Amino acid sequence: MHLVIQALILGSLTGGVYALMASGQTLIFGIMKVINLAQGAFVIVASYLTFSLFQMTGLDPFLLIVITTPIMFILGVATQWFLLKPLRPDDAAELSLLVTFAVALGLEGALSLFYKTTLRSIMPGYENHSWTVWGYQVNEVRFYAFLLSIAMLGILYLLLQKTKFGRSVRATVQNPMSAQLLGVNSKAVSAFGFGLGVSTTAAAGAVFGLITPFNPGSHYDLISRLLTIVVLGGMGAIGGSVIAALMMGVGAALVSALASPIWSDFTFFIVLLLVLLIRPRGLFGAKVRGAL
Amino acid sequence: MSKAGIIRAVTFFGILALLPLGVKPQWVINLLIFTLMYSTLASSWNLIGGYAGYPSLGHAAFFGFGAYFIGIIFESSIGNGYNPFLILPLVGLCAGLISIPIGFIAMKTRKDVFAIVTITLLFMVQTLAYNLRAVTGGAQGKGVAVPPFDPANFGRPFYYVMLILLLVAMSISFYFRRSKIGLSLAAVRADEDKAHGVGIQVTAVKLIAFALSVGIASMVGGVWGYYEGFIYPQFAVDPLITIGMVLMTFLGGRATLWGPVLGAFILVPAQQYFAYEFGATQFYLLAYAAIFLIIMLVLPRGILPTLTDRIRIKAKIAVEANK
Amino acid sequence: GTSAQAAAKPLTIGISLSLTGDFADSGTAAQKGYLLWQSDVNKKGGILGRKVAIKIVNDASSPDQVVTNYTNLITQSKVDIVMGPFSSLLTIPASRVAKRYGYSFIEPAGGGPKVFLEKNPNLFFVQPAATTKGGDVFADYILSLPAASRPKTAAYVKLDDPFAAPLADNIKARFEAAGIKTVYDQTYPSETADMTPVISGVAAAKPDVMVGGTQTADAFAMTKAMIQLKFNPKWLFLSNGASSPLEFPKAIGLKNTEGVFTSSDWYPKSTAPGTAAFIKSYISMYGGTAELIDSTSAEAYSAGTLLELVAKKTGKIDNKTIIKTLHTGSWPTLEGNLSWNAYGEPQGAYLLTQWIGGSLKTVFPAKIAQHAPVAPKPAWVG
Amino acid sequence: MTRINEPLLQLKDVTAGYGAGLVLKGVNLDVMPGQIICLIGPNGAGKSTVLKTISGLLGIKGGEVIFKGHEISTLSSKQRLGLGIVHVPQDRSLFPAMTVWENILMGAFILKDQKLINERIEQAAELFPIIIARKNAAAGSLSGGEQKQVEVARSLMLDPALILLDEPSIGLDPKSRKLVFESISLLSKAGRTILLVEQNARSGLAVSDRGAVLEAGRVALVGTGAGLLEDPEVSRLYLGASSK
Amino acid sequence: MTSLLEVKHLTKRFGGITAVNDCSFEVQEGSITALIGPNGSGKTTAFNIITGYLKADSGSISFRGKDIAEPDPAKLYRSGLSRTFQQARIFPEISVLENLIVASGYSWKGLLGARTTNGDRKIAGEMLEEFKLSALADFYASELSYGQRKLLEFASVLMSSPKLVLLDEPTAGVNPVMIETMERHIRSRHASGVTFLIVEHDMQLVMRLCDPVIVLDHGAMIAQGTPTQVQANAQVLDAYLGS
Ligand SMILES: Nc1ncnc2c1ncn2[C@@H]1O[C@H](COP(=O)(O)OP(=O)(O)OP(=O)(O)O)[C@@H](O)[C@H]1O
Ligand SMILES: Nc1ncnc2c1ncn2[C@@H]1O[C@H](COP(=O)(O)OP(=O)(O)OP(=O)(O)O)[C@@H](O)[C@H]1O
Ligand SMILES: [Mg+2]
Ligand SMILES: [Mg+2]
Repeated sequence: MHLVIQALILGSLTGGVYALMASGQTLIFGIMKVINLAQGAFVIVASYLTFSLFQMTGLDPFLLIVITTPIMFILGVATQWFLLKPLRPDDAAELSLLVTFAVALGLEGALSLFYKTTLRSIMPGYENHSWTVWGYQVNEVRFYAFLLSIAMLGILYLLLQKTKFGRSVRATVQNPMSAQLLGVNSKAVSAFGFGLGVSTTAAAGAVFGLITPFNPGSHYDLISRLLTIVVLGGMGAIGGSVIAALMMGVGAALVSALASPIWSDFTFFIVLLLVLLIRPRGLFGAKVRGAL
Repeated sequence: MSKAGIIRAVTFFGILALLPLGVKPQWVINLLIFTLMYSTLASSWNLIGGYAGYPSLGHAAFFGFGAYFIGIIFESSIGNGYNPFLILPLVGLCAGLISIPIGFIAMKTRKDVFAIVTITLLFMVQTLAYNLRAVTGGAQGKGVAVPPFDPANFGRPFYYVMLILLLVAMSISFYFRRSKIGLSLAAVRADEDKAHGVGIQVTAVKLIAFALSVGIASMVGGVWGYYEGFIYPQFAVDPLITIGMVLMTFLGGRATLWGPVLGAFILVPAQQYFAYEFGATQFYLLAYAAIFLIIMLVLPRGILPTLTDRIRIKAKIAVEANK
Repeated sequence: GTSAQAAAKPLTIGISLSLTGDFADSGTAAQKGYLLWQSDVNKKGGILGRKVAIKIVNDASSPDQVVTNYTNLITQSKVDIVMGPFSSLLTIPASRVAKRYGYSFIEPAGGGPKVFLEKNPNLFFVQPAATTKGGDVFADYILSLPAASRPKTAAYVKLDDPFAAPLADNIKARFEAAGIKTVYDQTYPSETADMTPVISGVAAAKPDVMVGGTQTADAFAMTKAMIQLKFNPKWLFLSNGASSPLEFPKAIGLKNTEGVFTSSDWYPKSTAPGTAAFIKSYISMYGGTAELIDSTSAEAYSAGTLLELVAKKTGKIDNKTIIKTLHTGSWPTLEGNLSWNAYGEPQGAYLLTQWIGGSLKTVFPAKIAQHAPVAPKPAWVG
Repeated sequence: MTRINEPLLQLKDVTAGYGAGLVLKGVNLDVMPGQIICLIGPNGAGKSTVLKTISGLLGIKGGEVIFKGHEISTLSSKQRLGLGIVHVPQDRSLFPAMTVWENILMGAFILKDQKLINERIEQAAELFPIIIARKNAAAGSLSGGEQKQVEVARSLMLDPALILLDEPSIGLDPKSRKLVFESISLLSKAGRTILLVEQNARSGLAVSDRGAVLEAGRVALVGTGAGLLEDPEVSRLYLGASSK
Repeated sequence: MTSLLEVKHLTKRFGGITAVNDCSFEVQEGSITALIGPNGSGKTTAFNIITGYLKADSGSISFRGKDIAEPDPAKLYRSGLSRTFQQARIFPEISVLENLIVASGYSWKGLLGARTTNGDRKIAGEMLEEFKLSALADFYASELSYGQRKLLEFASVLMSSPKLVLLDEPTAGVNPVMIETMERHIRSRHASGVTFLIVEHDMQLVMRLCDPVIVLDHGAMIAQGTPTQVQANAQVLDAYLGS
């Protein structure tokens, strides 16, 4: 029982970290209709940024998020503006797959040049601290990450659902022509939206660098998980991706702790398959009337 | 087939068939083997991912299936070295049969979800390859017996088998384009619900395309496993293989006959050459990514469609002029 | 005439390394070792008067590329000699290409059981023993303890790859035979980024000794998980990753390394012949301190050393000579005195090292130990 | 607005097309301020294309688009909207996954004054109560006609000088259709200029001051709305004989 | 006359909205029946249920005397039921000509045959000629104007040999002259035994062409009868036509 509860705690904390990473991915995938294979690479870029800034300034990595967020935002905007915008709207969704994959490779290459491929960790001194609560270990960093991700998701949700900017982002994606006719600068909005999705990796990258050793190639492991979370949650459903991330975290932790880690991803994939077969739009994907 | 088309095909395959007789260096043959391998993979992927618009990311699962099939049967002895090739049709048939129930379930979902479902399939197969140790050797890998071919012409048999597989894949691709199957697939790609509603045998054509597609991929996997000589789960069932075929198809042009081949003939040599020449300086990833982006920006729909579109537009102007 | 000309022609050596991709880290370390050896040997005037020219190409951790690279090196660049790649998984396809063309294949990194099952007489693994024997020395140490102070229970956590898992299994077989109860035994896949669930399982089993069959990143992640879960067994052995003097403290914090056992072939305090000179020239070429040298660099360097030794002994340097010569006698390198069975499996043993006072020290076998083993392991600093 | 005899909008020899071919082959058209002008013509004649070149959805290849005396063909859609040109396209133009209410708000995207927005919403709701009744429904879930009603209501959020209406009556039931044509008259009475494209040509011409026939990318005929309705040749070629 | 299509107690809800509410009607074989009603009265939803694109919450449907438990678009199509969509649904990435050929329906054996046979091209070409689309035959259907798409979809239902054709606002956005062409085609098919069920807001066309007329409001049938009867019905005037 102790083991089960500890696994639940670990799983939800890890799930929180993935939710943080997936939030931007969900935004980009669901709302911008871009399958961003570079999201994992952006997370790693942010990890390195935090790492370097931390080494230079000694400031707390969580504080550095304030600096890294605008940098990641600009990186995202630039990616959208120079590489994704030129794609033809008809097949942009599919071609974005290729472009973002190339971006991921490019980022990996650039990082390998600057940082070599040594595994790095961000170590402010408390990265492995845990609170002992009734005999269970609650890792500090993951706990902060959990709170941070809930806060970020809340902000994202409000931004998209309740503000004029959010409306213009959604409008642009759903019908760019008519958004343009209503005075939305759809190019700027798309770039901004993509930048926003990428800027969430700043926080995710800091947390990732705190809890796991990383190198430029680490993005490969991230991306398939992020995609699965996004799909399981229902593309574009931010709340759904949180639930999916938690499901993944808890499921993997339980199977790893109780059965065997070699079957933990397998179990998760089976869950994903079953969910998709029953609900092809994911857990929280909305059913739309479509062309009927 | 148009006259130009016949000439193109005969020249292409003619040159490739004669090439090993004149070209001796094994490194050239080796490079061509990988190029042909990816041409075939991309052409086969195109059947389902291009014509039907179902972007499978799980082809590497079948590729790996083929590799293990050969690896398991020919672990210790292969006679004169040609037996693994002879058994390939059986490999393809088995993969095709297995794919039918899988495809039936996976293609019930929407197309973007299909991509994720199939990549999930890939990871599941990889996990199985790791964990079914008794059959696959697990993480220890599985060796295939060494073929007794003359080192001076070692690559030649593999080369010709890959070439034949490419011919098969392209013939199917050509047939798809020219038959009602192809037309039905195009309709499925454009609007599947509507296609269903006008009585097209949607499920059947999708399954035919999927089965043929992965059947070929599995045969290529078999040859690969044999050529490589040693099969590890992470290399045989590797998402990068899938991504490779997808990239090449997109690059050359989806749903075209020559696009996937063109994509492979550009990307494979470029990739292998960059890794060989510049790899040590770590510029290779950057160079590879840059080439990619430039092509995507200049020829956003893939090379062939962009070119044919230009031609089509010229034709349209001509039509208008005649009006 | 011709012989003088031939002598002036550089000796070209082709090597494919994983400079990008999954295995890039160790690939880069190997590259350093090879290039250092090249520089050293050329300072001495090369081999038999021929300058050594190493051509290193990247295989991006891909098996297709490794086959291409060795085929190209041999048939296009027509190098005189090839040496082995990193990673170990790429060694088998690479060694098959080398064998096909009659090339010798001295390799510093592929020591899994399947490599030797290839029965390739051209192959020589430049480490003291097959990789899977890396843990034997830890078992030797534990079983050398008086029965009362031995651990009673053991946990085994191992990476599912050709090297790490069998290594831990070897220890387990010995422990079980000696009556140490197995309370936990799990394999984890290589993409496991989060080790905390596994470690929580280990912690719940409360073993006295924990054996980690680890590679690199997973060793770091595992240690971090142990710190986070405040799980501190009396003995902790990590086969690989912890043996990296540079990366391990970087990844988990130097203070946390205290008391972790690992096994090494080469490490800065090693007494193997040539170590001091190697360290000196390493630092003059790459800077840093002795502590920062990865053993993979020493392994690669030793591969080169073997060529020198063969040339010195026979006065010739060609593939046939290398193969024939290395199969007899024993060869002093940074890795100790090496000798091989018919299929390249080395016949020596690893050293047990432990992190004490911030660096790796030999603690077993006793006759060459630099420090007595520290047990039980001190608590994590956090 | 002063009723001088200068057109509000002028198309001079406008040529335009998609890709390389030309769809509009020199369109000339004057739209006088305060008038309703109805553009009719066979399917594929280029009517929608004309509207797109005015609102800036499609760039032109030659000629001039002149609005209030200024050449505007190089301006962006947003700038043209700022000048007071609103375009309600023919294809479904709602944001399907957004609620009806959000769609209406999007109609007022360039407005800042919240009070004004509320006022306009009220006015629009009087004509089309559906925007209140189905406020929180996803716009894409509405029936075809309901969507058209929301689209027209949305176009009322701004107070444009020139409204481009591309077949507003498509999919509307007779009652709503009457409403739409009435509101077009109302808008015109309030001083707006309206360029209307209609296949429902009799209803369209009936409310219009002037009509123009577009045929194969050129303006073939102009006249008063009533005049065109009466013209037997126009009836035969464009209005259909059997419908009356 | 026997009834070709019979709808009984059909109900469909979407969240709080009852789109079709306990609705029953019949379509007699050989008739041109109209289904009219105000916007949002459930006409399209009824079509979607009958043709298997949506599942009803309750109620039953029978076609050609057989109960259809689980309507499936493809099976229904093969048994002679074809339809058009309110928002024309064409295959954008294939040519205009091939759009017609795809819709002509082919057997399993035909599936293996050539993509476009000369016969296909001839029949489809004639059809395109009728609707003034021949010049665009080899263009992608995505390049058509709104009305041209409606025409293409209409033409494509005439390509197979259906028993019952469901048309959802076929004339919306279509030029009046072309509406006459459509009308002519409907009449000639009707003469050769095809039954039509038409949703249409163009009352003049409905009155000219259809008998009987069924009127829906809020998902329920409020009237049924000849055009003149319906036109005089107070409820219909109030709900639909406006006085
Ligand atoms: N997106 C497009 N790409 C290419 N060609 C197009 C496109 N849209 C329209 N066309 C072509 O331009 C011509 C005019 O189209 P337009 O939409 O302006 O016609 P329209 O007069 O509005 O017709 P309708 O009454 O059917 O709406 C048509 O022949 C059509 O084929
Ligand atoms: N998927 C859906 N989700 C929610 N509501 C829906 C959905 N489909 C239809 N409705 C609602 O059901 C009602 C009936 O819609 P339907 O499309 O059948 O109307 P209709 O009679 O065809 O109208 P029109 O004449 O405007 O085309 C409408 O109020 C519509 O908003
Ligand atoms: Mg139009
Ligand atoms: Mg409708």
